[in-house]
Amino acid sequence: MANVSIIPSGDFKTSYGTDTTIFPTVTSRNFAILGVVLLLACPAFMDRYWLSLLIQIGYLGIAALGLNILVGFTGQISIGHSAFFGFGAFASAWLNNRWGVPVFLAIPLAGVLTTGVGLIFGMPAARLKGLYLAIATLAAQYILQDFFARADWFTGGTNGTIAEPLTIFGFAFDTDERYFYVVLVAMVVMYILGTNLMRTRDGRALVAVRDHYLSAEIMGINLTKYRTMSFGISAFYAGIGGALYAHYLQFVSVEGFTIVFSIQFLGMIIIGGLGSIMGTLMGTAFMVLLPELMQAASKLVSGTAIDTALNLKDNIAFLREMSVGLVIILFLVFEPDGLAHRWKQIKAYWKLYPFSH
Amino acid sequence: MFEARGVNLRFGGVQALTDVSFGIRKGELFSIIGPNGAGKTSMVNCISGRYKPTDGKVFFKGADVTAMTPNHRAALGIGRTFQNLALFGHMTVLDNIMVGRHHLLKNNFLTGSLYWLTGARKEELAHRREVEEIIDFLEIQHVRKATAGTLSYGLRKRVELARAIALKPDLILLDEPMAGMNLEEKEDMARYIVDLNEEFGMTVVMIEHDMGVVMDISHRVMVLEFGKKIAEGMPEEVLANPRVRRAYLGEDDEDGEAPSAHTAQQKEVA
Amino acid sequence: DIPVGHLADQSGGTSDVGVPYAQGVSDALAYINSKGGVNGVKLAVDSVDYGYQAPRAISQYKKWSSGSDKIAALQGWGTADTEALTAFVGKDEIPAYSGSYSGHLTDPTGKGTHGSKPAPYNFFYGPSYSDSLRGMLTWAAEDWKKKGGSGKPKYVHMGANHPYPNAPKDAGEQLAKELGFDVLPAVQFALTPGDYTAQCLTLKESGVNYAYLGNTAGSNISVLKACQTVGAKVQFMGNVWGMDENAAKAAGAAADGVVFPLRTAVTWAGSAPGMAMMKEISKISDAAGTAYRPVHYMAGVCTAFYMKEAMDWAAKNGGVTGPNIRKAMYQKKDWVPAGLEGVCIPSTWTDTDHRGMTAVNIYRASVAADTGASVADLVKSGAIKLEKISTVDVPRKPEWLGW
Amino acid sequence: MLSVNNIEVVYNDVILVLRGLSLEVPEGEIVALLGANGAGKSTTLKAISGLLKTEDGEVTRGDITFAGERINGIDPDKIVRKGIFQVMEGRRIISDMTCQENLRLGAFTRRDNGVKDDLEMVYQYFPRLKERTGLAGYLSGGEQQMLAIGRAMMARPKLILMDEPSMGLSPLMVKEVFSIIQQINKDLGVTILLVEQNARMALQAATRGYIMENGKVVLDGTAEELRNNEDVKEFYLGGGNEERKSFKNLKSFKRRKRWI
Amino acid sequence: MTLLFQLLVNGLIVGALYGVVAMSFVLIYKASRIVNFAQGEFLLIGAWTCWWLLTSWQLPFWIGFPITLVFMLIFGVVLQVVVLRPMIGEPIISVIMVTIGLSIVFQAAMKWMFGVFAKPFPQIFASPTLDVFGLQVQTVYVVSLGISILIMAGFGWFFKYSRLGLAMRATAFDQQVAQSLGISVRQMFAMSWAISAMVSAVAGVTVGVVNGVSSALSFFGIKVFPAVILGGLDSIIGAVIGGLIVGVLENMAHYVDSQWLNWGNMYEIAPFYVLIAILMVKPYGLFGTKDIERV
Ligand SMILES: Nc1ncnc2c1ncn2[C@@H]1O[C@H](COP(=O)(O)OP(=O)(O)OP(=O)(O)O)[C@@H](O)[C@H]1O
Ligand SMILES: Nc1ncnc2c1ncn2[C@@H]1O[C@H](COP(=O)(O)OP(=O)(O)OP(=O)(O)O)[C@@H](O)[C@H]1O
Ligand SMILES: CC(C)C[C@H](N)C(=O)O
Ligand SMILES: [Mg+2]
Ligand SMILES: [Mg+2]
Repeated sequence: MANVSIIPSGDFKTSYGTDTTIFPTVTSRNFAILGVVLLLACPAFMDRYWLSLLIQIGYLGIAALGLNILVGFTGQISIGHSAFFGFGAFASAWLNNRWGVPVFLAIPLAGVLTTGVGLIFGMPAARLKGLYLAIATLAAQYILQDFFARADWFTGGTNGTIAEPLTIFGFAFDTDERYFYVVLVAMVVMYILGTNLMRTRDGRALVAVRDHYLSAEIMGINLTKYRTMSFGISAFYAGIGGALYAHYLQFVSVEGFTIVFSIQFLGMIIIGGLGSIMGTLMGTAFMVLLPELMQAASKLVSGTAIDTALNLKDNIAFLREMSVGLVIILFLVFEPDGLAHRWKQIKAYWKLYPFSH
Repeated sequence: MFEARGVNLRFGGVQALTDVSFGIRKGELFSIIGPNGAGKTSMVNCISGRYKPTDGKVFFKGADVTAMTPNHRAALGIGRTFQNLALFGHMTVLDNIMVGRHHLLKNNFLTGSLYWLTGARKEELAHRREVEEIIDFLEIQHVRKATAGTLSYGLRKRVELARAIALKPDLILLDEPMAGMNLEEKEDMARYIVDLNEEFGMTVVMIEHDMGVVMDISHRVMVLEFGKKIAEGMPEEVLANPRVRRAYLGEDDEDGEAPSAHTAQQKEVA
Repeated sequence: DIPVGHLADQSGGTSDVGVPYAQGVSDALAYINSKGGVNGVKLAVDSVDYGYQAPRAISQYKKWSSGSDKIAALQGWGTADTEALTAFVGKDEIPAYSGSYSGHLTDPTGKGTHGSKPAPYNFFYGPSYSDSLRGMLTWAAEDWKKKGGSGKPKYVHMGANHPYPNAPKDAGEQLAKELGFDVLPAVQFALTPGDYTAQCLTLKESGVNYAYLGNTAGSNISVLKACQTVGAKVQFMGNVWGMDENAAKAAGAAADGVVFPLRTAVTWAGSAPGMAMMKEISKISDAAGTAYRPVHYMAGVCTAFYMKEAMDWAAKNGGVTGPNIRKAMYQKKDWVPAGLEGVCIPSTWTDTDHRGMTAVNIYRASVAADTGASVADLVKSGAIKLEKISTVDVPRKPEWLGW
Repeated sequence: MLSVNNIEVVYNDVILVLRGLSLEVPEGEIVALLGANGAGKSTTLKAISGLLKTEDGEVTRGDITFAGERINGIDPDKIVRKGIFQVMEGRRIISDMTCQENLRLGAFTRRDNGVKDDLEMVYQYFPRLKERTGLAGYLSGGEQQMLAIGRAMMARPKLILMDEPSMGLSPLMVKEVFSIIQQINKDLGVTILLVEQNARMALQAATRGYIMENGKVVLDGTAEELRNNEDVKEFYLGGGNEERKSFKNLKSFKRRKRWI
Repeated sequence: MTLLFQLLVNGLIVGALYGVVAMSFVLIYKASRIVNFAQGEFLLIGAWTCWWLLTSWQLPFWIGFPITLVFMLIFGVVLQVVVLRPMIGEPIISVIMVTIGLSIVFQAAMKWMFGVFAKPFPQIFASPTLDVFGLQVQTVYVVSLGISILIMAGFGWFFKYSRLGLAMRATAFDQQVAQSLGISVRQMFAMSWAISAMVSAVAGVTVGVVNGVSSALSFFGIKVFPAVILGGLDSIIGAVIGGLIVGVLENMAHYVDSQWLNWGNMYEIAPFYVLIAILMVKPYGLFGTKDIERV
């Protein structure tokens, strides 16, 4: 009796070790491994368009995971994530261009630099809570954006800066087929690190701070430390994501890192599921693929009878935008807890099938 | 073990505590009773560090801890439960209790992320084992993996106790641990508390309104009224105090009955 | 078929100018197809609204640049996406025609003295932002003399701290100094409409005579209106994307007197041999033929036709491939696409210099007080007039390449 | 007045909590509902008041009728308008408002002019509440409980569902609260369904009682009958035939009654 | 010196407008704890509606404007009923995301219906500008200032004393409790959205009259965040004062910048620095209510 856990019915744990693995069941772990293997084969059969979408999901997914650690796990809303993402992008390019740091080192270093920035802008978290804190992060967004446009030495000012492709031992990862692997490796590593973090002491402390900070403090958790640290960790992820983005596009411009982008990040984690690591990835995929899907759909409509009947013509663009918004709304109306939640329910349903109650 | 010297606590116009001094001996089971709003919870908050006394000092293990933050006091060995449930609602019961181990664990965000490489795994598992012992002790195995927020009131109270025990505190503060429980459950809870005190050797401070429990298990009792200490001593002594009986139990002085907890409860309702 | 990618902003932040420009490109390409395409082969145009979001443009580009139906050329739009794609189009050898006229896109070799990187496959039709501003400054210097202004005229650069408004900032301020202007610190205002009274009050206070408006129309309108309200008497000089018939209508009398560069030799109301074909093209999306097309539409048509003629040449010289189209762009000097004579302005590209055009046609908007009617009516009634006031030939200095 | 027939309640589409529960609350009476932690008492009350909906719970079978009208599935605010008022477990006062504002909100559904007088009435029952002029969130636990009960009085409902009103109250207050409950019942003619852990007090105040276990009613009868039932005596009232056991000496063994 | 003074006056006038928008934020927040990211689009919808009534129907302003307000009221209710009602009881953050979705939809819908070009309002006031302490100010600013003071006073009273106001606050605090008190959460929400939409329209029309209507006008929605927070999220008066402060700050920052610093966009950024500074001292803004921290 002592070691029976009630979650994966039919899969009995015989030690605490097997009860604390990343994947709740052996099958789910095998599926995850299979997934990664399948992804490894992607460049062999996918065209660049699909690869580029996957790459985007990869680097955005890393940054989004950082945001989910901050928002979903620690309960501190940030509307300035894209600024940290941007900082990572510029930092990596700068480290490489200015100091000659090889790109494969510049990317993690950029993560570290961004962590520093995250900690600075996380300082208000020691005193502010909820939306007040959220708006302080909005301030971070604008202040950093302003800094990007101003700091010629760092960002190349409004002209932007080039970012060299990633090379290791003279082998350049400068095509999508090659860069795909870089992003895939980074993503797997970052997601594993994140999962580990959340199932150990500091990860639990973050969640405790979210759920009930007063009692967390009584349990010996230093609130200021963890609130600020959460910003640091989230910025680290954003920085890595941003750096990967920089060396993928090979050009970084101040224009991209706006509040709209920050809000998109929020969308990814909310749709994926706050406080869910795999959900983050699902949400990112959703937000990246949705406009593409709508684009494809509007392509189908354009020129058909519907098009002429409704006299849509150029207005198809607006219809498409509207449907992106509508899908987000409908999705949330029907699944307000995000994709991860739905996924869990589907799993629970099958586990108990046919006795769902 | 613990000492309060002339503690005053004021919130704007409300004087929650007025010049309260008392001491708790090591290994004692010390109860605080008093009417609603007397300042019992406030006193416990001063011990755990949630409130800083406006005036006066508190000492723990001989050191002045008046200015110390709650999280440091936790590390020093003060644990507590709350009157209004304060669990981490979205965490599993297990994780809730593991949070209690926070100050005993050494791994951090770096070593924790590198789980297998840094011994974090080993450490986590070792503590998991101890936590499981607490779970067995409080008999909450069946809800180990349930989300704390969905449990019934009584179970949540028990999980809270488990979390506080996980801190391995020397001094454990229990704010109305038996509120909302039926007799049977109170009996269980009383048993746990006595075990904590006698077998685990923890010093216990308990706030409780059920006089039966207070009388039976506590070593010493302190009575607060309107923020002032009005009595302190052995349970029987305190209960014999007419002021206590009037203010707290609602008995008339002329009522010549022998002082007993149950009579208070059994009295006909007006 | 010849695949062509077309990135447009129809729903995003710059859609006020993006819609007419994209319409021009689309109509032109459809018109080309209706006339048999390029050398008998039709263009397979894929028009995509990317909402002014660079990442979307990039993934779209990836789709176009891979697989068997790799595009032969790209019709692009904004600064961010064009810059982000510069390295890619260079590597993939896909000529990219864009709506971004940043000076550094004019340097195909990267040898420019102002740190531009090579952009061998980027083309645009029109004077660069920098050259436009140089032209207007040259005009302003003369204007100052003509008006008999005393002392040094004061010049200020205005715009958001963004790549697009900033692109010509240094170039403009440098020339302004050389021309004897007193250059005041730049004044910033966001790319969105808002209350810019504060900016206007300082303009008024510091007595600025000439101000460059680097933003797009929407926010420029706010500045013009605010400055009119507080009574700041400044000669505003707009960017190519900063002033047009719609903006003049929206700003009303506040837009009266603003000067700006026009990329075509005439406006929709003007007459030129090429206007006949222009009107034909317009009918593609406006069968009735009544629509009034703003300046950006015509610029879009010209851009598309330069690409088309380059494709024609490429088709006859080895096939319609990226490198051939690029080579084709260098074949002629001072050329105008056939049929658009008198509309598009003669341009020249060489493999070392992508400044297609350095002649800057400066127009002045004259706007009557009430602009309630439709743009077409307003232009017809003369309530809105775009009048040419000067043409400045900006010298093709080598040190200005890519700047 | 209220009857609950064989209801089943499911949380989150999966967790079955009530399994065919039935009970009757006759007009003008006080009915006590007793049971161990997690038996589903609060869930029963929420099913009646409609608040279940807000917690992802659902009545999947059976029905609930109030004054002859079927009320399951109706929104909680409409149920309040029909005259059923729940005093929720854990006080649930509105902490960022003052006591008075909380009380006034209790009377939200009322349109008559008696609100002012009732306010005074509540203050008479709980003079403490009048003294505390700050935000209700700063009240002590017991004070909050008084406020919650006062709020129910302000609504002047036909039926009050009380979820553990004595929780956290001092013995003196417990007595007071129970006498107030009886007064409300008598003077104002309000029917009361009372969930309590203090079985002794509850069965003294009530006319009927139900004991539930694991989502089902396992024993019911008049208060009198229950008071005299041996099992109830032993497990709810403490001390069956013999003298009450001291809490201290329960140490080593553990009793547990399962009724099924 | 006169420049400084004029900037000050201008700051107050623009700030009052920020205050109005901030107020409409606070309204929704106070009833539902939802931060409405579609607030800017409310402005836009209000402005376009009024514009359409005035140009296509040639209605005089004094008829078209009230119709706009009524329309917005209905619009708010319908929006709440159709979109937000099913979200009652769901996590707030999901609802906030829905408002982001709404802003995407409205943004596109407005462009579809009214086009992408800025359109001017017909002339409304006989003299478009007024002289306020030596500064030429758009008449419409002054009028909207008056309207907003009225609205503000009304809401101050409403939330403090009226039964519905209390109910709205209760709903915001805890929907479950509110329902247990017989408060219809749906009605409260519908009401707050309706009023908020209406108040936004006042601001929308004002900005529209000054600058012309275009989609970009919705940017106002985000621009007032600092004002809302500065005043304290749940304070009506705070919102207005926050708006005034931000308005003045922008102008003062611009003054300092133009006279000495020449950094360029202090105008936009300075309010954020000040915001952080103020929040560090007053973590709940100037007038916001503190969270109750009691265990
Ligand atoms: N943070 C605070 N701010 C303002 N007043 C407070 C605060 N905390 C407690 N009080 C007041 O102090 C007094 C004592 O409260 P306390 O919670 O200590 O009482 P208690 O003895 O625990 O009562 P109960 O048995 O009802 O829980 C109460 O009147 C309460 O209103
Ligand atoms: N929102 C919820 N989601 C899932 N399960 C729930 C939820 N609320 C209650 N439960 C479960 O339903 C069961 C009955 O809970 P309920 O709160 O009704 O018990 P109770 O009899 O009131 O207990 P107590 O005396 O401790 O208050 C418990 O097992 C609890 O875990
Ligand atoms: C504003 C636009 C019309 C184009 C401009 N080149 C840009 O940045 O994107
Ligand atoms: Mg207490
Ligand atoms: Mg209960």
